[in-house]
Amino acid sequence: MSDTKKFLYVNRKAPYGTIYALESLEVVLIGAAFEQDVELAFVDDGVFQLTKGQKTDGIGMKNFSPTFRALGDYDVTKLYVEKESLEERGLTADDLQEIMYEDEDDDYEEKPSIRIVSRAEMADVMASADVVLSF
Amino acid sequence: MSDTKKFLYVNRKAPYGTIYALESLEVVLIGAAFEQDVELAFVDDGVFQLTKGQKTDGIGMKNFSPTFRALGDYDVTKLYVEKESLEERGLTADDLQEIMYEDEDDDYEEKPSIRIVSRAEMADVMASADVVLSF
Amino acid sequence: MATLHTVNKSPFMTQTLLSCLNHAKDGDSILMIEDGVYGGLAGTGLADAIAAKAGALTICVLSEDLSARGLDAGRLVEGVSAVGYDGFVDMVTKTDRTQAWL
Amino acid sequence: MATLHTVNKSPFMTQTLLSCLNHAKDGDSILMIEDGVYGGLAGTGLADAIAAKAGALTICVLSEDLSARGLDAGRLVEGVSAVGYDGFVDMVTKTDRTQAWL
Amino acid sequence: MKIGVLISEGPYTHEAADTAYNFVKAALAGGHEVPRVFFYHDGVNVSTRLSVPPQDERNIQNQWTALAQEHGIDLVVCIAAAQRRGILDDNEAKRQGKDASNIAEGFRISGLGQLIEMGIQTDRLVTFGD
Amino acid sequence: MKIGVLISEGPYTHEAADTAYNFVKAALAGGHEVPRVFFYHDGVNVSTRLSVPPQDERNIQNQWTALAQEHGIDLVVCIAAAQRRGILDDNEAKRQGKDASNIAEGFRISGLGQLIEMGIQTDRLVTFGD
Repeated sequence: MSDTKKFLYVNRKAPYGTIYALESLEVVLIGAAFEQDVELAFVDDGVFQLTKGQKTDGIGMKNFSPTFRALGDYDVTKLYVEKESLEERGLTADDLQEIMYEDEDDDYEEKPSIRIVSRAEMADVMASADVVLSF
Repeated sequence: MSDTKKFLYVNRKAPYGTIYALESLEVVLIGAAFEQDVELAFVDDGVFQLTKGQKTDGIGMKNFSPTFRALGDYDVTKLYVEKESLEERGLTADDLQEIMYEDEDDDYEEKPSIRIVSRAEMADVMASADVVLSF
Repeated sequence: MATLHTVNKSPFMTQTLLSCLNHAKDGDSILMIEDGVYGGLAGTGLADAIAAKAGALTICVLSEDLSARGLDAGRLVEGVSAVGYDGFVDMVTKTDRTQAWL
Repeated sequence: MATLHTVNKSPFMTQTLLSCLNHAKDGDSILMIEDGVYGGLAGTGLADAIAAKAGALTICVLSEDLSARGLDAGRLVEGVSAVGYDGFVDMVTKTDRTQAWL
Repeated sequence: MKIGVLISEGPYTHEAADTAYNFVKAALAGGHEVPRVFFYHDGVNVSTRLSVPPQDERNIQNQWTALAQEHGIDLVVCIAAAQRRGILDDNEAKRQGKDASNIAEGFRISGLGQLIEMGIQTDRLVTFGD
Repeated sequence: MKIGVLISEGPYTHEAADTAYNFVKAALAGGHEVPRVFFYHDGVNVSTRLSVPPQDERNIQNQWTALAQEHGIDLVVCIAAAQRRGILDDNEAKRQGKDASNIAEGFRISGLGQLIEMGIQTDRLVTFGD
């Protein structure tokens, strides 16, 4: 086994109704310091975590969605979002926030971190992980 | 408003996976002392609470299903079980424990507490309650 | 003698909204709260079923929960409206009982 | 490189088992635990979908959870088998990773 | 109108305690009475005084303690549910031989009868849970 | 084989902590190592020493404390999740200005890095939650 493992964070739950989305993000931020390969998967209601325009004042909770935009600074640049999960919920890629990172291997060009993938491709992402953390 | 209200306990969750079924029963037992009308509804996975032959030694939890058979002693004698919920789960009335009560208005004749009702009848049971407690 | 039904689960993850719709009676109200607000979204596989019930039932979503999730009333199925916590209180007091579908 | 998928939710209440089945790859294993064991029941609307997958996937239920709920292996869909906690451990060690469908 | 409230899930983990809080504030603002809030299941965990949420997050226990003091709301924590989950007041801690208590100001521990009584004495009962 | 375990739900409310306990016992009996169990989300509530379950029920905290002592398992409670939910050790209680702690023997509070480290250092990671 190599020294580097691929950690996959699987997010299947909506934000705010339960704390899993927020506490998943807290693990991702800490985990980023460990120099492992990190990928995030957004499946089922997990895709709702990435919607733009979240305004939480009315429910008195902290809006943590801006944190997703900071992930690039932590070298977390692969956010796989399942196309079928979006479609079933009446969402398109335009409903999601723009999350960019600077590709240090490509002259720091800005590139999108969100990668919309099919269900079959998502299954491949899952099957290629060494450690799967589910939220 | 009369002094007596009809309390309906709606049970929609399976036993053991979560504590709601057990803690619902604890409320029913305490509530029985208040001389209110009490009815229990078993809908969706709630019907699994009443299966016979539960053996919990292997999971290390207490089998609380015998408590249902004691409800008659507390004058809790109306356990409505939804037919459609049973059918969707491949269950029949034969899969449920026998729960009897002595009808003090009918020379203490033993009668079944479980009443299998249709979904439409269950909707009527729900609509006739004064207080609905959901578990 | 009408009931207010509250639904706080996403209909894409659980059967809760469906079970509620199967037991609600004409004249009842449904308020979608918390993750339940996704049940009011147009353009989903459930939208037709909701729209079909929106005449016999009063169906609302809690606007504060909708906003928190980056959605607004323009995304709702026709016949479903958004109300605030004050509207929630009104729905509780103007019906005869509240049943939570947990 | 196979995965063990654990499912701990009733398929009659949530979409979890369905989502798991939609992502599991041929050669993977599924173990139903806790309230998930109801997913192995024969005679339900889901039984055909489970039976159809029981060739490409190894599908098991945790027998201790099954017994707790008053059910036994005779109630399971053909091709689905019951294993104990020791079998659970074997499934974890004989696959390459475990993914919990919570 | 008198509205009773039942909270069945723990703080932060589920939105239930937040929704209930916002609902109770709106009910009071609308001129209704909320004589009692009953905490059951993991809802009892709302009452711990030991929680230390991040500084930029709401403190759910403090919110309830303050609202109850301002409006005279009876915050009742189910004793059976609380014991399972490790929520104790000084009396219970002593009685059970435990060396600490953790219940916050404004909450009191009592029996499930208080839930039934709330159902009898209020005009509506609204449940927030999972 | 080295197996790491993650528990994400609280005791009694969900079966997760029970299933994890039975799984760990079986893994140890099968000759495997379980070097660490990490408690996250409501799982941190397993570690309170103040719980008083009914006498005819299992005591989940005691079960873990005993199993950990017998087999040298490192029971780690996430500090961030614990603070939100009111789980403190003596040091944290002092640091946060709280007048009591409630963590049980055999559990230690530490950071999320311990979860990542467990993922790196074990051969398998098994999660029990909701």
